[in-house]
Amino acid sequence: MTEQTTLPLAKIQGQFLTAFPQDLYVPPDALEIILEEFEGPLDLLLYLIRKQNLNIIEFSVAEITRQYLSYITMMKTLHIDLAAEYLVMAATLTEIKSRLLLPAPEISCEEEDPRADLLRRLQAYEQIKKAALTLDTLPQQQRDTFICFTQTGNLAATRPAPKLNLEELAFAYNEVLFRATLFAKHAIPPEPLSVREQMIRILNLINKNHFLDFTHLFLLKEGRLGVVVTFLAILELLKQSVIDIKQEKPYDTLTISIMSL
Amino acid sequence: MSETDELKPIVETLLFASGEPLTLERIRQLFPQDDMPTLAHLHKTIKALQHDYSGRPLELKELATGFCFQTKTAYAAWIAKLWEEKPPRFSRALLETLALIAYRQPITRAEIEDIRGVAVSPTIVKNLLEREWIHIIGHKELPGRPALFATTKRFLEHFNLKDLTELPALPQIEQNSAQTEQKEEKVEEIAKNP
Amino acid sequence: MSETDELKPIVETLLFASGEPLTLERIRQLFPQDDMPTLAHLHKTIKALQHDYSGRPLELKELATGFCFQTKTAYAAWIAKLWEEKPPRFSRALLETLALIAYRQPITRAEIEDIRGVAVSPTIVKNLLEREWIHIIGHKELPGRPALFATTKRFLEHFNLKDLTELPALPQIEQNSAQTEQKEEKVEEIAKNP
Repeated sequence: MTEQTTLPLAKIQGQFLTAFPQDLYVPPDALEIILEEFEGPLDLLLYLIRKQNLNIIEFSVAEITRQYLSYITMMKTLHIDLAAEYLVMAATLTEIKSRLLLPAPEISCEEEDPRADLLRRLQAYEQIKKAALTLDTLPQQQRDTFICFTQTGNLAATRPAPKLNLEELAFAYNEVLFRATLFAKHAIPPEPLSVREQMIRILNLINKNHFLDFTHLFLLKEGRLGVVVTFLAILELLKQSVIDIKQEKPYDTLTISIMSL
Repeated sequence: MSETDELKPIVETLLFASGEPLTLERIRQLFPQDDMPTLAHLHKTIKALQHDYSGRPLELKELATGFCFQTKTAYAAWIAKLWEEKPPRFSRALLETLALIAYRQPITRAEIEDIRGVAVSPTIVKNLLEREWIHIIGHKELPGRPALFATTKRFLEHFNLKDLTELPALPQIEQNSAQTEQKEEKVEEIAKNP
Repeated sequence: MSETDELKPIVETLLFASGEPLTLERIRQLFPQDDMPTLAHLHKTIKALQHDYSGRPLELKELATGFCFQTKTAYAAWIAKLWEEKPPRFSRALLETLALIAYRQPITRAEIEDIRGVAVSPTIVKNLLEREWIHIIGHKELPGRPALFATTKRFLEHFNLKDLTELPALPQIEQNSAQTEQKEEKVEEIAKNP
């Protein structure tokens, strides 16, 4: 870890610290914060290159690899969880470095620059990094500019309430479930609405009566399917610990109540 | 803050951007202690602005709640048309929150946030409670006893529904995503058993 | 509706009362069929209003979603004081994701991850969808049919842009190094900065 003098250890008031202050113990948490300063391995690489006042296309792979690896080693020594991307980049750099050490074959050395792919990625990333910063400097609504609007006097009272139709509501539901399936780790299963409706009916009944006989929850006119749905609703409410079922003694009636504290 | 000329555009933009009446005291408080304009100074600024806008279809009026720019009544019919044409719309966030409460009731705020992936704004819940489209039907036995939201009779009335089962079922998208999942599974299967 | 003088206060009132950008087409549709102003006429009216307000701290601007009066940026700090809530500051991760979607749309999540070199946080995508700055414009014909993201008009509106061509030009990137002449330069540079 002798190379550590060239590594950023902390960022204090915008300035990167490249060495541990002798009298200061830097807790691993602080280093984790440094890592968070970077938006990934490409960002860290760009930082290391720029710190040397080098152009992307001019940097020495050997030197940057050495710095990158010691940075990673330091993080590992301190048991900081590194995102897999950082380790992949370490492997990539090592591979490029070793390929550069091999004697280049006479032919096609131009196209086969082992750094080419990495350079392309660094360039593409740096471009978007700059574009993102520029984007943030554009005047933004509610931050730099505000839409002007005036009162309309008596007319304000007649301003209609927003209208909403069922299709819109159903569409919104589908949209949100669709998005949820796109991003959620687990799929969100659509539940039959009938169970939900029974849950609401039961809750309303309990809210009115506080205690209810289990059998009173079932509506015979709904038939077998209705009974099954109601039973499922009761189980679901129990599972969610919204209601409580009590039985004083075996074979006694089941009493349903709102879960008490 | 001694020049009217400096104060005028500030007061002007404040009145236009706030969209609600502002008292002179409220405006005054926006300035640092050592550079606060006097009320007399602000009054003079208001007068100057009233003069500036005298030829325009808006006027700077003093209401009980403060000063604000208002459109002149002569143009009321046009504004009414604008609203008639396209009544204000609910935000997507409100629609989705309401949809989740309608279709997955009883539901806690945390569950809504879990599915939507973003925090539920308190304003939205307040708005829906005020409209009496949702109510708190119970509490879940979890730390903090979170409220369980459900839709109300008024909600059903608004949508001309007899009961919740009449809510439209639009399972296409869900099926689609289920199919996509199946497809992905198949692809994995094929990858495993080429 | 033949006189600009008649049209001007109507357009002015509508823009101020609506509180959101209005397209000229929307304004046009508010007039009776037989008295509809031409788009050219409306354009002239907008120009005249822009001229009228040229000395004021507000301006009539055209955004992607239509025309609106808005305060000039110089007064933002004063207006911000009116509200407790500070405008959100966006993380670099969010801005980079947004910039990629804006400049390279339509783009899949995998393509974003490829360029940024890190996984795209689902929270960021949800946040952008929630703000209605991006939307899913289609799906790529690949296994899993990944969603293709694109920016919306609301994104343009937020950043005060009329259309995508108004986005600042992408910064120039350094030329690819795989060319020999530059390799020589590189050697020189390294010699200078050992």
